[in-house]
Amino acid sequence: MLNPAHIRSQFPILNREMNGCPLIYLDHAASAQKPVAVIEAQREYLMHLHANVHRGVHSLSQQATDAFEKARETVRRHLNAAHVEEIIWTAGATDAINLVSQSWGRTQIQAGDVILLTRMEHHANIVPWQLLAEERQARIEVVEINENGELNEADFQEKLKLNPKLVALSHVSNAMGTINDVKRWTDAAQAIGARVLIDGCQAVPHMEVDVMALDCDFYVFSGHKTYGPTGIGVLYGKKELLESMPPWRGGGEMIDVVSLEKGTTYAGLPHKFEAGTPHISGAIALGVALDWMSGVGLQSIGDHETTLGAQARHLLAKVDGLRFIGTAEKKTGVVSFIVDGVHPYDIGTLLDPMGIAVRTGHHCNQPLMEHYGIPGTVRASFGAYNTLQEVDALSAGVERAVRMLR
Amino acid sequence: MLNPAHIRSQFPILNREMNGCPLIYLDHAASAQKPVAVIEAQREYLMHLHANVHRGVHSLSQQATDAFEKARETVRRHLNAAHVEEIIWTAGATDAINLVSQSWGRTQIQAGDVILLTRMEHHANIVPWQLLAEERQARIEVVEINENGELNEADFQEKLKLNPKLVALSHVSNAMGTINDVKRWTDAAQAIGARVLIDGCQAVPHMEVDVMALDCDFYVFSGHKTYGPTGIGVLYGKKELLESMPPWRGGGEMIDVVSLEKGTTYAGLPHKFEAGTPHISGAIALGVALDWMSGVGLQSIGDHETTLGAQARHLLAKVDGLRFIGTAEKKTGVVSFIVDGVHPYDIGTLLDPMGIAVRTGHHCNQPLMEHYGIPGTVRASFGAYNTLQEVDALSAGVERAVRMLR
Amino acid sequence: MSDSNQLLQQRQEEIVEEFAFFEDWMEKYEYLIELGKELSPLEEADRTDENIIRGCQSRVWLAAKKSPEGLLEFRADSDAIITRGLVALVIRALDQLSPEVVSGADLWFVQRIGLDTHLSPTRANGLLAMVQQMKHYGIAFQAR
Amino acid sequence: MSDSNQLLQQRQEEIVEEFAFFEDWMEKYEYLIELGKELSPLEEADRTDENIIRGCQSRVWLAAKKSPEGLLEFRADSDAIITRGLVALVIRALDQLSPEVVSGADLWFVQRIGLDTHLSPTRANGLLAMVQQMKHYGIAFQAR
Ligand SMILES: Cc1ncc(COP(=O)(O)O)c(C=O)c1O
Ligand SMILES: Cc1ncc(COP(=O)(O)O)c(C=O)c1O
Repeated sequence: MLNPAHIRSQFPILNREMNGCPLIYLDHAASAQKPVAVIEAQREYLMHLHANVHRGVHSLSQQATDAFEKARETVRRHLNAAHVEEIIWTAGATDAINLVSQSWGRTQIQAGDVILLTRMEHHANIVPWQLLAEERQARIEVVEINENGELNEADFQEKLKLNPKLVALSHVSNAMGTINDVKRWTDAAQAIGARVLIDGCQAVPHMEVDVMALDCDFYVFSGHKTYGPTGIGVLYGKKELLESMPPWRGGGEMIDVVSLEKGTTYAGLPHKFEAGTPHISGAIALGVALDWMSGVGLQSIGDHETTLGAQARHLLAKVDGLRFIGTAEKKTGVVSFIVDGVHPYDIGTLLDPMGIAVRTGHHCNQPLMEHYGIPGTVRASFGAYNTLQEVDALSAGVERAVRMLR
Repeated sequence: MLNPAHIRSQFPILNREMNGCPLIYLDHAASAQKPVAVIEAQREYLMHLHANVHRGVHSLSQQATDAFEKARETVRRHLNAAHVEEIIWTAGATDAINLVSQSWGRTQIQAGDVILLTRMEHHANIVPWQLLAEERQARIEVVEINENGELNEADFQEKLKLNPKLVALSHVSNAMGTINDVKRWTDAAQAIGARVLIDGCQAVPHMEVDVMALDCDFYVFSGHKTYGPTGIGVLYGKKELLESMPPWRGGGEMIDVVSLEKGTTYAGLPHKFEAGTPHISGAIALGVALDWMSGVGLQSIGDHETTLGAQARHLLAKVDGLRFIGTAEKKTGVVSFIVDGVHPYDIGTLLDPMGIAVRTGHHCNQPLMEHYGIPGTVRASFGAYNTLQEVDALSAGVERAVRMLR
Repeated sequence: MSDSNQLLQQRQEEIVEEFAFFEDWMEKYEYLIELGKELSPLEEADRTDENIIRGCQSRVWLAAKKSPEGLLEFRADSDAIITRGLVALVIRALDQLSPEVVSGADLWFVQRIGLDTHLSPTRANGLLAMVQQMKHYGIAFQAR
Repeated sequence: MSDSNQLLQQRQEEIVEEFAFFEDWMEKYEYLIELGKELSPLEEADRTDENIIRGCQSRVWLAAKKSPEGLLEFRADSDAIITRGLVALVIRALDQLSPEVVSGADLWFVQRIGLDTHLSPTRANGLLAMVQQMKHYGIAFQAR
């Protein structure tokens, strides 16, 4: 069991007042706050260890490189990847998905091929495939959802019959918190010869992820959503697959020999996909963030958030006309809702002066909003640092806001 | 005039001992050290201001967005760009050049087109164009250099007759410090209808850059080389040009409307090119870094480094068999050299236990090394925080190393 | 000073005075909600794609025409009620003024009543775009 | 314990003892430079593309064959003298041992004499790759 007071003491931002009230930060799904350990690791690196990595003869560069590569190993361990070179640093999940769509996609996707997405994907897992599909004259197909915001099983099976080359789906929906049974869908998709990319942005912050057990082809996540810094993310890919893919970005670090006359040959994994000076401090601090999570306990974090979510749903259900969007059986703590006759934006605007930070709008999920025929939702999303008192404040705040708005 | 003691006091890493000696960091061209102001700005942001930017109703998100956009304005002012939306955040210079090569390049470069580079380009300004040229069946041509490491004027004029669609050249060579007359070459290239991309990685840290005066089409630089954090860089592009270019990475933030059925429309500048959660803390801290430089004075920084470079060349010239690579009339403080019969790697290895951090090798500039027929150079590069005493130590160290190695 | 400009300044002062009564944010928002409710909705006919100003979250519709006296008449609406309240305030300030004054209007009242963050370019409510659109109308109607 | 293994341990102990004399880094490097100079260069015929191990900065060439007694014989060279010194040390440890012992060799001496950073995967000198290549030869020659 997690000790919220102890955890909160590690998040300096939670001492802030917003508009005269204590800050109640319920926007974890958009971006997590950072524990002191992560902030200090980044600072410490810049204060005492910074140098450009790889190829340096001087000790500082060696030490920076060691710390940077150690962080890669931390990610490997955290995801239980088989090989450390399967961990590619990217600028974030969006960057990682674009890497796959442009390197793997542009060599593997042909005219007429099907790429299978789901109705609940984040724009980051839609637009890169649309750009690819347009270029290659491929086709996007979409697995629909049921009224609870779960993937429609029958539809999934049906769409697999279209023989997609790729299935790209989120591990956890960011707008609704639905936890998809990615292991089962990976198996089913691979059984018909499809590659599987899992968008783990909303999973890694909340649960244990084991890519070897999932056996997926690609797995991506962003550092800033998982207690880490901004500007860093991870692409996991199976070694043979990554090896078979052409480079995407060209530049330093990713080359073997560069010749203007004889052409250029590329470095091995993971460097082939890491052109240019990497986000060294970000990688190191992300390693610290993952270790911090493991220290608290992934299971405890997940359990705690589930408790908060359940309580929030319990309390909010009493608000007249309130409807939850996303009532899947298996879900994370995320609570998304709309209130009859009230615009989500108005609720968010009124919660703000009470110090309560929620996200409102489409959550980069317009196709899902379109499906529900709503302009957006109010979304409260929880991290390890949130408390039941904050959930109470949320529900009181929403009640008050709705009263004012009606 | 710059006060080195005052400046040094702002760089905590310079208090480090390396191998029992005070650290003498002469690897600025690979990556700059960071002043406290930059480190604390990043820390402060993560401690008290972090939230995901754009579209948030809550005040924290608004405040983070304001700080993030203010940093963009700082960059605009620093480069004297006409419009703030001409400033695109990227993961670094390499990322920025790839953005141009893949967005502008893939729509504008046709089979048989010529892309003109120079012999002194960093791999980051070579490999993206090679990848593009291969895909589009275009041709790379190269402006050669004279014995001083300056662009060969006659050859440049000659190569412009090939009617390149693009001229991509560095403002300052990272391996030799040559300052190219980019204004003149931009004019000449544009006169024949070519677009011009300037790689400013080694210019922005050392001098005033005015993109409006240069009138170039694209200008790129990296944050970490200009006293800023890692993982962030900038693409400047002329507004109409950027507007005409298709998006590169797809995802959140860069869209207007996403529909799985009706297709997707894109946001305006600068967001069209900034898919996904940006490196918020990096952008903010980069703004602080540029302001820090302006505070010290760009001219003073440049003058100081030129003095250091001149003194280093003066002292090192006495080492028997030492040959400078890059003796251009106009150059920054960078000093690159080889010593007859001695491998650069050995010199670097022996300087390290003396606490002296230099870079050895090809400096991501293999075509240049090939040109000179050398495996690499020893490169000492200076920042605002270096001193004449450090230059003395360098020259004594090199003498000692060479004596040991012969 | 033109009549229109005088009116614009006067109206802004009135609004500032009204808001001076409010002790906290919630009272301000209550008042905005009230204003939003009072604003007569735009007829369906005016809720066209042409008249829409898309913020990322709330949408605003804006219709403009010139009165026989040569003044600009604005009608506007939004799907979010607080945005509607803000829309009502802006209309109250700018309605029935000369195109010249509208096109160059400095809406200083917004900052004075502490609502400037709602008009910042990073807000997702379409309000800033609405004001800009009103000024564009000001320019366009001068030209005719 | 096999003769070869005994030899390997013995040689490593010798090296460690030698290095115990050195007071600082510069002395260590002086000795490595000396070793590097003493190592007889590889003949041109062996400086083939096949035998090259490309570090990013210094290059290493490595040739191996099996002696009539079934032991592995190594010859190696580098274009950087300190790398050559390190190469010489590794050869001194591993030359003329059985393929089995080479393939499984634990070169603990490197750390004991404080040179392990030179064998780290992030070093640009090709040394780690050379050791790996030697072990591969060990495996390959067992198989025959
Ligand atoms: C001239 C030049 N161009 C491009 C780059 C690439 O910059 P980055 O590695 O930060 O992307 C560098 C630095 O390594 C450089 O010196
Ligand atoms: C499910 C999901 N996928 C992808 C993303 C994109 O991540 P980022 O913006 O960090 O690249 C997000 C977060 O916004 C997300 O929640």
